[in-house]
Amino acid sequence: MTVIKYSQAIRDAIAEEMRIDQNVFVMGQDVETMGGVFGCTKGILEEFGHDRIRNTPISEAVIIGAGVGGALTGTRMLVEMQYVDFILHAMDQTINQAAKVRYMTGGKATVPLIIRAQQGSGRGNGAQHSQNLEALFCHMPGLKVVMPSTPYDAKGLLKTAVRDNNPVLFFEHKVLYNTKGEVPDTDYTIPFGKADIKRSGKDVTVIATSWMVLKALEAAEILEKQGIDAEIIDPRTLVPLDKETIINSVKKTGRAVIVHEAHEVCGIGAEIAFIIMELAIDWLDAPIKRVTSAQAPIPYSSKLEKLTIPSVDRIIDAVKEVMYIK
Amino acid sequence: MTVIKYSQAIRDAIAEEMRIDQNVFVMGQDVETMGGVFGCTKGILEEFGHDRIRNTPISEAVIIGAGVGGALTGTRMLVEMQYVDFILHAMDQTINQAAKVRYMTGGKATVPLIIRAQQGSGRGNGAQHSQNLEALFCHMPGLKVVMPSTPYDAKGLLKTAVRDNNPVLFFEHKVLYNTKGEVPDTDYTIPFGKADIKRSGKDVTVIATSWMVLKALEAAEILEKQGIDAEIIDPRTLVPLDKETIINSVKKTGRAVIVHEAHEVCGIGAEIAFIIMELAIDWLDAPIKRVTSAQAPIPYSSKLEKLTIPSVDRIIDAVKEVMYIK
Amino acid sequence: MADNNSLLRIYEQMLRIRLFEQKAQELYVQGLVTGSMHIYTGQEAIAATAGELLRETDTITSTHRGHGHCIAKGGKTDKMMAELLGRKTGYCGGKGGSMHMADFTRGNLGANGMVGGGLAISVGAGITNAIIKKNDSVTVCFFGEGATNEGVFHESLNLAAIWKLPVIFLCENNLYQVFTSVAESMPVKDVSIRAISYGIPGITCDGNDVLELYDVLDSAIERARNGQGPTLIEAKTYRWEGHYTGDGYARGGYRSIEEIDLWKAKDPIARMAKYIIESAIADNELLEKIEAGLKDEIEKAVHFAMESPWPDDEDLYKDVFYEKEEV
Amino acid sequence: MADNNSLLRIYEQMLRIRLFEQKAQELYVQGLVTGSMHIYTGQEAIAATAGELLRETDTITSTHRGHGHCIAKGGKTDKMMAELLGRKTGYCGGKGGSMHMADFTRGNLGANGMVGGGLAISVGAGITNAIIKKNDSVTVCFFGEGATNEGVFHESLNLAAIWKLPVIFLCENNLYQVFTSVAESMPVKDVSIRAISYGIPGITCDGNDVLELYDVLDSAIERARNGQGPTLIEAKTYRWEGHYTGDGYARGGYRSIEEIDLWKAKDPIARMAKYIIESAIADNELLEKIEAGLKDEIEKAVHFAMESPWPDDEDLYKDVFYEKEEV
Ligand SMILES: Cc1ncc(C[n+]2csc(CCOP(=O)(O)OP(=O)(O)O)c2C)c(N)n1
Ligand SMILES: Cc1ncc(C[n+]2csc(CCOP(=O)(O)OP(=O)(O)O)c2C)c(N)n1
Ligand SMILES: [Mg+2]
Ligand SMILES: [Mg+2]
Repeated sequence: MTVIKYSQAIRDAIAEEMRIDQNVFVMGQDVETMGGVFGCTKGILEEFGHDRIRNTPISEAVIIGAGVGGALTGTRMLVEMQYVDFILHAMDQTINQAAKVRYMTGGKATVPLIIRAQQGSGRGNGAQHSQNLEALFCHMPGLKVVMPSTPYDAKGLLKTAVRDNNPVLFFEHKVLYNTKGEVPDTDYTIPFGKADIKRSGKDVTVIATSWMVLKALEAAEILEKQGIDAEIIDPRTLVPLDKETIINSVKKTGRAVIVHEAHEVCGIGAEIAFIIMELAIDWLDAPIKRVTSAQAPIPYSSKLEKLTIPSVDRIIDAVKEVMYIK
Repeated sequence: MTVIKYSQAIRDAIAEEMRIDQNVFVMGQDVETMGGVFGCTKGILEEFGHDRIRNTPISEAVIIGAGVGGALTGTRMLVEMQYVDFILHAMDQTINQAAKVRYMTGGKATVPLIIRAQQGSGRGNGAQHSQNLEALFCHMPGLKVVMPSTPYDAKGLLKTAVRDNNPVLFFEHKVLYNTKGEVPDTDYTIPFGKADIKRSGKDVTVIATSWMVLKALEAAEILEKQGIDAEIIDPRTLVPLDKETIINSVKKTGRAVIVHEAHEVCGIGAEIAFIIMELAIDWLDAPIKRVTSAQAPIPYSSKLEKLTIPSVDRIIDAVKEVMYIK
Repeated sequence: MADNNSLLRIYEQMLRIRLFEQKAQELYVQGLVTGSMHIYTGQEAIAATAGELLRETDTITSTHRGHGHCIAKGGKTDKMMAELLGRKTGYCGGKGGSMHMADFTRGNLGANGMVGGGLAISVGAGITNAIIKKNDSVTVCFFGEGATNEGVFHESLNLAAIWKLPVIFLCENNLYQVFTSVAESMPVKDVSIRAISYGIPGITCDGNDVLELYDVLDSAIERARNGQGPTLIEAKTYRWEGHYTGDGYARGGYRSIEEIDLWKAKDPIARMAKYIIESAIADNELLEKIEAGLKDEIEKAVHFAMESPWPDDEDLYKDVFYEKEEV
Repeated sequence: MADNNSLLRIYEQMLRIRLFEQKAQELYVQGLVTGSMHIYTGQEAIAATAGELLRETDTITSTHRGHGHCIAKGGKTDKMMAELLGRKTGYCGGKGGSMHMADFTRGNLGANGMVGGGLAISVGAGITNAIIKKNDSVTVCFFGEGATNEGVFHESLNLAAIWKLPVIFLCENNLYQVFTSVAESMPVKDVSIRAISYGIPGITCDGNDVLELYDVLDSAIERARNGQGPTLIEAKTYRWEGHYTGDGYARGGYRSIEEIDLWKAKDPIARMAKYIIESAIADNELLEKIEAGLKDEIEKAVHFAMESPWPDDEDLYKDVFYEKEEV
């Protein structure tokens, strides 16, 4: 085990998979030069050369569209959207093409396409550079959706993503790039569809994604001091979703809070709540709560941005509400 | 009152609003010629001329993007996406620009942009021409979302949309264009955020959208013969959503089924279920059910397409389930 | 220069496409085909000539008007018919239909319901061939002139040009996009001029003339195989039928009957037949034999399709994902 | 030809922009500005000259590197500073920040965080002016050369050309897009050549030379006002600073120090000052007075911003929708 940054975990996963499989090709805006804007491709050009990693023009549609074409013809296309917000230029390629081509061809097409994108608020980037768009992709069948919260998860899940034969959306959080954590020194992968219980507890189940996992863990520490024992579940992949781990936890605690940074309406919180209601309603001791960003674009002003992002305090409040503690 | 087709109701709304307001401008692919592919702009060119309605090239991004620019400068931009599936080419313009510009400018910008789009399955058009994408737009703040199920609603809501000062997504269903219904002969509008109880009943609340309203009504007729009295609620606009009418109905019936044609995961069904759970859990006598298309792209083969679209039978089954009737 | 065998094969493919399309229209009118179907009749020379020049290992990307492309790349008419009828034996198991006809065994990466949908995909195929596999395979990307107004046209040609990818961008300019004319949608006369933006060759040619098409395509394909990068070819042509089957405005509505007649007089198949006879490449008898054989094939294809089973109920849920994970 | 008063005003605006940017950088380094901020230094001639030629009723669309555009269109530096600091008194009430600076009172339809985000918007403004209001207002659409690789560039110029809309597409080619050079991202030397695809004039000019810019912009604006349609102008220039404030690779990383020095020698402001003095349009004293006045203005702007209140908590939920429905 070595302690490394989340951004380095991503970099290492890319390098290791590129060593294993000559068919992995990386492209995106500025990925080749200076290790990319977030340092996630540092050293890749030097080790693998210009035929394995390339800068592209600012052309999101062809980045993802050529990703589909490369994948269809046997290349493992590992493409980068600098900010997930830019993928909105390439939704035809992502949703009409990548997600559907296997189905539309009756299983004849195989699409090993990985789209890495940085997302989230927390750095004062304003409405067009702070979005969390995972719900859009969860809604559309044919795409896997991954949201790692730790360096360990980031590396293991990215390696799985590169070996998967399906289009995978791999969402990295801008605030997490500089967080550190232990990562094994030897090859490992983390299966999709396996949630991680980041903290076990018996009183309440908190399901959180990406950066929100860290906030939920912080909240749990404080709650512990107040005698409340929260279980924190990180689904890690939203498609496929590990319903079992969530349901088992809720059956144990009888209470659930879902925390995500994306907007509330039609978000993953509503979906998980529905699943809990369907499969564990008889175990529920209180209505499920969700803690999300406001149903408004992300404001620039740091004061307002802080208000919209789910805070430790808001998580604590929600937990207390479902426990009927004032 | 006159009985007219849904497509004609749309056409009449456009013509009437263009007569009232010289600043309404229509553009889209093939809208000028032959009344458009679905006949919704028949006669508009003849009456208003080439400076009020124009064919565009096949360029979805600039259709919606210029829609934003025209709206920002005082034109009421009424743009058409032939099939909603094509809007995936213009998600930057729709979500990053149209939806956010008012907020990002602190309320300085005003965006009277109406995007009409035909959506839905039922005609064997396959995966790229049969989608229902409303959940994507409901998730992103800043967009109003309208889904009329009858000629009356279509006309009244479209007239409201054209007078609204916000970006409005107006989704017409391909299967509904030829359906007929009564429409007033004089000017009328239908406010956004006001659900319509298409059938009142006391045993179970069925919330359905667009084409599914017709299916739900069919189901209700059959259920009535079996002694089950279903209330059918058509929200008509999903943003804003009339929670009150839904909650009042559920408090009365104690049971809810949500029917939509869009995919299940993170769909509007999950959202409405969450709202019911939040506001009326104590009135619920059974877990809420949803009836949706399969979490798979829409298949071409008519046999499979029929299987995926929520059917009258599946609605009946769901109603019976929430009523614990075998 | 095309040799005689090539010309005969091209002739046969053109005719196969024409007869297939006629039959497909019949089936549509009978209600056996659903959705939108876009007929290729009138444009056959383009697909057939490209198909003749491509190897089996080369790839194509196709369009909503894609039956001709599929046949030209070696697609089987029986599996195509079955697909149109939504049967399990179709190329896509009935899940794709007319607009998603694909044949990966022959390098047809698929038709596309989205105008311009194949453009970026062809660039990706170019990456695989030129950068990853480093072979000399090429990709022909078919699209209509309408697709050249999509942003992705611009992005695709730009990237292919910078990376000198082996892609032949083959624009079939049939003068209309649904009901809209080229004049309304494009401020330039020739699509090929747009090549200048990418520093690549741009050529306009007669899309109804096999001999001209053959030479233009041949050299573009050679260029691509030799690592010299993409070419934009514009083949001027005309669709005889409506935009989609059922389009009631194509004759005398948005297109004049004179215009249609003018173009019908330029029928690429009749023209090729005449050339074949006049150049003594074959006699009438042989051409009739070819036609008879094709008619028989198409009838059998329909029979095959009609007798084929529907997809199973469970197929609805299959193929959303590749299932065996390789972790 | 620009008259002396124009040149002096342009000079003053260039200097105002430069001083604003210097101060903005200081505030960023102090942690008072968040997110990404893109500094315009080195490119001032372009915005300032365009601003001089536009009427108050004309509009512009701007970019992520938009402070200069906002000032040039008459934007107030105090409201801009307040916006950078996220305060309620800023142009967008603190909700927009650097990348969304807009001033509807002066026709600035807004900066944009999306590369190419203003392109289609400018086309829409053109529709309003030429088709709906039928006035002679024009729109200047600013964008970087990187934006010309976006699909929406193509779609926007195409539509503006077909409809002869009064839009001046003004590309500031500063040779880089973040860390990527023009040579890597574009297969042609000059952006202006891309005008050919739309049948409109395309002109490359020195973006650091006010006199040349003035003439080129003047005639393009006249053309647009007269209903002759859009022009694509490419102004070659250079950004002195990193792509964003904090970019540690801009000097000696992806750009050589020699290259930077070469371009600094072409400083548009020093050049203009020299011309003004040599042509006796003004003396050194006047220029110094202008500079002193501007420094004072910027200090006051900072003071205004720092003293301004933060947005109210409720502002988070406001302005999502226009509230008064007009039904
Ligand atoms: C992205 C997208 N926009 C619009 C359409 C609707 N549509 C289908 S075919 C077509 C016309 C295409 O014209 P062209 O590219 O010239 O091909 P042709 O039909 O003439 O063969 C249009 C607008 C679509 N399928 N996809
Ligand atoms: C759609 C989109 N893609 C990518 C980015 C990330 N990005 C921000 S600025 C920039 C470079 C823009 O280059 P150019 O247009 O030349 O403008 P410059 O920064 O040189 O002024 C990029 C890639 C973005 N903001 N939006
Ligand atoms: Mg065409
Ligand atoms: Mg640049």
